[in-house]
Amino acid sequence: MNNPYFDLLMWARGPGFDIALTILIGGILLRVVEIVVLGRKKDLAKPKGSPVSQGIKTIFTRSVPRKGMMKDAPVTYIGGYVFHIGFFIAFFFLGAHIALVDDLIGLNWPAANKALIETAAAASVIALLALAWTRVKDPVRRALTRFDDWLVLVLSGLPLVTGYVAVNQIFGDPTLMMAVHILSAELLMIAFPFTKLMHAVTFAMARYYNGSIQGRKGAES
Amino acid sequence: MTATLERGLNALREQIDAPVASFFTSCVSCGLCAEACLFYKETGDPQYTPIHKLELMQRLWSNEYTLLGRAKSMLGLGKKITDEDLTEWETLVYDSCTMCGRCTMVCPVGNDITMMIRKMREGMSASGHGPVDLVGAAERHTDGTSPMGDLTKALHARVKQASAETGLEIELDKPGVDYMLILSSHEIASGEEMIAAVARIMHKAGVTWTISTEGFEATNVGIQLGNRDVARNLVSRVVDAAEKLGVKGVISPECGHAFQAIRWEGPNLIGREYPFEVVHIIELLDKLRAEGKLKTKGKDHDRITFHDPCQINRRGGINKEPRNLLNMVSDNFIETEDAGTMNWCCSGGGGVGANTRANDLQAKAFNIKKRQIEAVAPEKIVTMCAFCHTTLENQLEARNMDDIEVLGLTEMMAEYLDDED
Amino acid sequence: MADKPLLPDLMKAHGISRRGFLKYCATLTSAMALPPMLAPKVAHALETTARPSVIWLSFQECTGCTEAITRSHAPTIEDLIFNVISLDYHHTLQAASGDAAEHAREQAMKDNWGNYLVVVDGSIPIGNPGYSTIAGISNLDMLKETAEGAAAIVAVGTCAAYGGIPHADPNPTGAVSVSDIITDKPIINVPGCPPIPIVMTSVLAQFLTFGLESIEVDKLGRPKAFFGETIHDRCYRRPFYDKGLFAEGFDDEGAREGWCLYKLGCKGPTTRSVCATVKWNNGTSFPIQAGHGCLGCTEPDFWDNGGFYKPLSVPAGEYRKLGLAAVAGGAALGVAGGAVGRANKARAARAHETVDAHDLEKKT
Amino acid sequence: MSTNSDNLHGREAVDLLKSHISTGNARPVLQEIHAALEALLATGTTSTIDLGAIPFGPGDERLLDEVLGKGELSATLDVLGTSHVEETGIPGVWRIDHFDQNGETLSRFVEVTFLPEILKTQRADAEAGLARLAIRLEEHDSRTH
Repeated sequence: MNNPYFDLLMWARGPGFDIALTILIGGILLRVVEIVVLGRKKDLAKPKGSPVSQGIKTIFTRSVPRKGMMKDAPVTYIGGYVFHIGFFIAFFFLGAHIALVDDLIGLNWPAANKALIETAAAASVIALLALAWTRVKDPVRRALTRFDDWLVLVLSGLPLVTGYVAVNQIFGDPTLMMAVHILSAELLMIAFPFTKLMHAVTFAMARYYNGSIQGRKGAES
Repeated sequence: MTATLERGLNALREQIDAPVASFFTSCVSCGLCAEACLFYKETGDPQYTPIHKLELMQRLWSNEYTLLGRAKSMLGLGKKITDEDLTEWETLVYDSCTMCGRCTMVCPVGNDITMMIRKMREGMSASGHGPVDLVGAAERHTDGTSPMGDLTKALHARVKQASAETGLEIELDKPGVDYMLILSSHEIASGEEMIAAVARIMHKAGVTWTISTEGFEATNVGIQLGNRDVARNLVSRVVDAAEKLGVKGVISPECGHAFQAIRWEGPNLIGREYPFEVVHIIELLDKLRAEGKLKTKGKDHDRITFHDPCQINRRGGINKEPRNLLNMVSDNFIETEDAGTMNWCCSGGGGVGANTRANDLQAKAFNIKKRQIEAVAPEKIVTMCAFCHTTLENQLEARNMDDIEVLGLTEMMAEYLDDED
Repeated sequence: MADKPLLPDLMKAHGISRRGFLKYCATLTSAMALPPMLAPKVAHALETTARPSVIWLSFQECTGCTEAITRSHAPTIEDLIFNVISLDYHHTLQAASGDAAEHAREQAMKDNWGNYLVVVDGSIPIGNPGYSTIAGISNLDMLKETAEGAAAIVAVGTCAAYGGIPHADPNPTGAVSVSDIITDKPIINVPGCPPIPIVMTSVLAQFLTFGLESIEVDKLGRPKAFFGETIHDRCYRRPFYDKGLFAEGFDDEGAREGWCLYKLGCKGPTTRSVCATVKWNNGTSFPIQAGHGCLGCTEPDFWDNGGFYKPLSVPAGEYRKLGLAAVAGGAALGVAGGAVGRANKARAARAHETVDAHDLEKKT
Repeated sequence: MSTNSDNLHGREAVDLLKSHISTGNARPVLQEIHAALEALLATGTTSTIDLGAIPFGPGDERLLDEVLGKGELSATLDVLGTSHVEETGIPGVWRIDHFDQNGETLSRFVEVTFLPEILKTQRADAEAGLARLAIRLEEHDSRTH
C-alpha cells in the first residue's frame, strides 16, 4: 500500500525538483547568454563620467523611487515593495528554505520566527492582490497587461499561499499540501526563464546598461 | 529609392543589441513610465504610456532575437509587424514623445526607454513613416545648409552685425583657433545676439574662435527623425569643417538635440573618435568661470527661474554648470519643482515642435510645465536651448503669459560681463 | 466462545479488587485516547463482552513488532492475552510448535469461523512465495486462507500495513502489504517500525471492547485516534520551530538547548503518530526527545523518503549533476541563440542601403 | 537563566535548562482546572483531565506543580501495582497517578471532585469483604472452640 500524497511529495522533492532546477538554471543561462552575445557597439564618444561605476551604482540606486513618483502611483510602488520584501523574507528566512539553500550552495543563516514569516507572506499576498487590482482598474496597467502578467502574478502568489496552508494545515492533508507547495514553487521555477519573472535576473543588466549609458555622459541615472 | 516595410524592419533589426534585449526582458509592464510622461500626464490617455510606444520593436525582438520567439514564429504563432502597424504607431513614436528621458529615469528595472524610441525611429523613418515635416526639414538640410534651407548668407550678415555691435573682429573660417562655434538655425535666424555674446565673452577670456562657413549648422534633424544615414551626413559636415580648420574644440550652442548629435552620437555615426573635443557653450563658460576668465559685474534682481533642456541636462550631463553661472548674475534665482535632472520637458523637443501635426497635443503637454512656472511666478525664464527658448515663448504667448521674458543663458552672461580691463 | 470467562470474573478469580478493575479501565481508556468520562463505558464493555479468538500471523518481519508489543505497559500483552483476548495462535509467543502449532490455528479457525480476529505483522513477498514460508505454507497462501474466516484483520507494523522495509526500493522480494492482497475484509493498519506498543494493544482493546465501528480510520487505514495528527503538531520542540530556532548538528548548542530537529532531517511534519504524547518505553521518551529526528516510520515508503538526515524541504534527487548539465546546456543554447540573433543583425546590416533624406518617402 | 545556575555543571545544568522547556500547554490546563472547580462548586459536576492526552514538556510539569502545590491528603493504593492519590494545595483538585507492578507510569489524571471514586470502597469489594469476614469469623470461632 502506498500513500499517493507521499509519493507526490517525493516526486516533487525528487524528479520534480530536478526538472524544475534544470529548466530554471538552463533557462536563465540561455536567456542571459542570449542577451549578452548580442553585444553592443563600442561607444566612441569621449566619456564625461564613468560608465562602469555608475552602471554598478544604478543597479542599487534604482531600487529607490524618484522623488514625487510615489504619490503618482502609490499602489504600484507600495505594492511592489511589500510584495518583493515580503516574498524575500518568506523565502529566505524560513528555516526549511534555509536548509534548502544550505543543501544547494552550502550557505546558512539564522531563521526568522513564524510570526514574521507569516506576516511577510500575508503582506506579500495582499500586495499581489493590490497589484492585480491595478491591472484591472487602472487604464494604463490594463492596457499593458498581457496573459504573461497574470500568469506571473498567480505563479508568484501560489507558493506563498500553499506554503502558509501547508505549514498551518489550514486544509488538506499536510503531506499533500507540502507536495502542492513544492510543486507550486517548481512551477514558478519552470516558468521563470520564459516569462516576465526573468526581470528578477535581468533587472541588474538593464539597470547597469541604463546607468552606464547615462554615466558615460556624466548624467544622473 | 523608395521607403519600404522591409527596409524599415531591416533598419530596426540592426538596432537590436544587448541593452535593448535586456530592457525588453526586464519590463514587467508596471506602467510607472506613464507617470513620468508629459503626454500621458496631461491627457490621461493610456496609449501614451512610453513602453507601449515600443510595442512593435518589442515584438520584433521577441520574434527574431529570442529562442522561444523564433520557435513560435516557426510554428506560425508570432505576430508579424505590418505596414498598418507602423502607420498606427507613427503618431505614438513621433508626435507623443519628445525623447525627454524622464521615463528612462523612473523605470524601476532601469529600461532606457528613450534610447529605444530613438532606435524605433530608425525603423519608422526607413519604412517611410517619418512625419512629413521632419522629412521635409531633412531634405532641406541635406540639400542646403540648414533645415531652413541655405543660411550661409544670413550667417555672413549676422557676423557682420555682431562685429559692428561689439566692435570685435569675428573671422570666419579661421584655421588654428581654439574653438569652432556651431549654431542652431534658430540662433542665426532670430538675430545676432548669440554670436555677439560669444564674441564678447571669448574676447574677454582670451579664447580664440571662429565659425566655419562649411559646417556651421548645429541642428541635426537626422537625430530627431531617427535616421542615422541622414544624421551621419549632417554631422560629418561639422566634423569635416573642424578637422579642416584644425581647431582644438567644437562649441555646441544652446540647442539640446544638437548637443546630443555632435557630442554623443557623432563619433558613433561616423565610426571613429574625433581629433577634437566637443563642449557645450555652458560647459565652456563654467570652465572659464572656474579658471577666473569669466567675470561679471552687477546682478539681475528680477525673479528668475531656470528651464533645464532635457537633452543637455538629463540626457547630456550638464546640470551644475548653468546654476553656477546663473548664481553669478542673479540674486533672485528660484528653482521650479522637479528642476534639474527630473525637469519637465518644454514639450517641443524630439522633433515634436517641428511637427505641425502634433501642435494640439503638444499644447496640452505643455500645461504641466506651465503649472510649474506659475507656481514660482517668475519674471524671467532662463534656459540654454534655443528650441526650448522658442517653445516656451510660443506656449506662454498662447496662454497670455508673455509678460514672462525668456532668455538664453549665454546672452545673459554676456549682458553682465565685466568688460573693464 | 461461551466458555471463556468475562474479565471482571477473571480478575475476581485472581483476587483483584473492583478498584483494580477501575484502575485498569481508567488506564485503558486513556491508552485508547478516549476521554476519561468514557471509562465507565469501557468498564461496561469489558463486563459484558466475551473475549474473541485472535490468530496472529508473522510474515516477512523482524519480530520487532512482537518484541514491542510484549513491552506494552498499558494494557500489557499479558492483560490482553489473559483479560481481553484469547490468543490462539502466535508462533513466537505460543508454547506449541510444529504441527501442534498449525493445528491450533486450524482449530481456532474452525471453532470461531467468521468471528475471529487476524493480526498480521510482516509483509508478504509475492515476487516468489518461497521467500517466506511457515510450516511449508507460503505467507500468501496462509494469509488468504486465514483471512477467509476472519471478522477483521489488524495489520500491525509498517511492513504489514504498507510493505515497510522489505518493500523499500528495490524491493527484491516483491513485498506487499496485507491490504494489497486482502480486499474483502475490514483491515485496520497500525503502522510504525515498530508501532508504539500501547497503540497496538489499545487498538486491539478498543476493537474488542467497542467493536470495529468504533474505530475511525484515515485514508491509509490508520485509527485516527492515534494517527490523526502529525508528530510535529504535538512535538514539545514545536515552539522552537515556530521561533525559527534549529539544531544544525547533533552536538551543537541548538541540539543541547533542545531546538527543533527539522534541519537534521526530522520527518515530524509529515508523519502521523502519537509518539510525541504517548511516547515510548512506558511514556519515558520518544526519538525527538532523545535528540534524533523522526524517521517517519508510520508512513508508507518511509525508507525511501530521501534520506533520514535530509530535511523535508531539501531535494532528494540527483539535481547536482543535472544542475551542471543545465549550466552547460543553457549556456550553449544561449550562445547558439545569441549567434542566430547576431547573424540576423549582421544580415540586416549587409542589407542596409545607405539612404539620404530624399529616400524617406514611399514613392509609388 | 537564574543566577544560581552559574555554579551548576554537566547533567544538572542540562536538567535545569530542560526544566524550562515548555509547550505552553500547562496554562490552558490550569484554566480548565479552574473552570472545573467552579463547576464542581456550582453544580457538583466532577471532571477528570487525562494528562496523557496533552503534550507536556518538563517546564509544563513544573508550572502545574508550582501552581497547584501540595495538599493535606495523600493516599497510596496497592492494586495492580501502586497508585498515588493526592489532594493538591487547591482542595477539590486531586492528582491520581497509576503505576504498574514495575513502578512504570500507566496513566495520570487530574480529578476535580470532593472525593475521587477510586478512594471509595466499591460495593463489589465490600460484598466480597463481607463474605471474607464471615469466613474469618467462622474460622476464629472454630479455633476457639
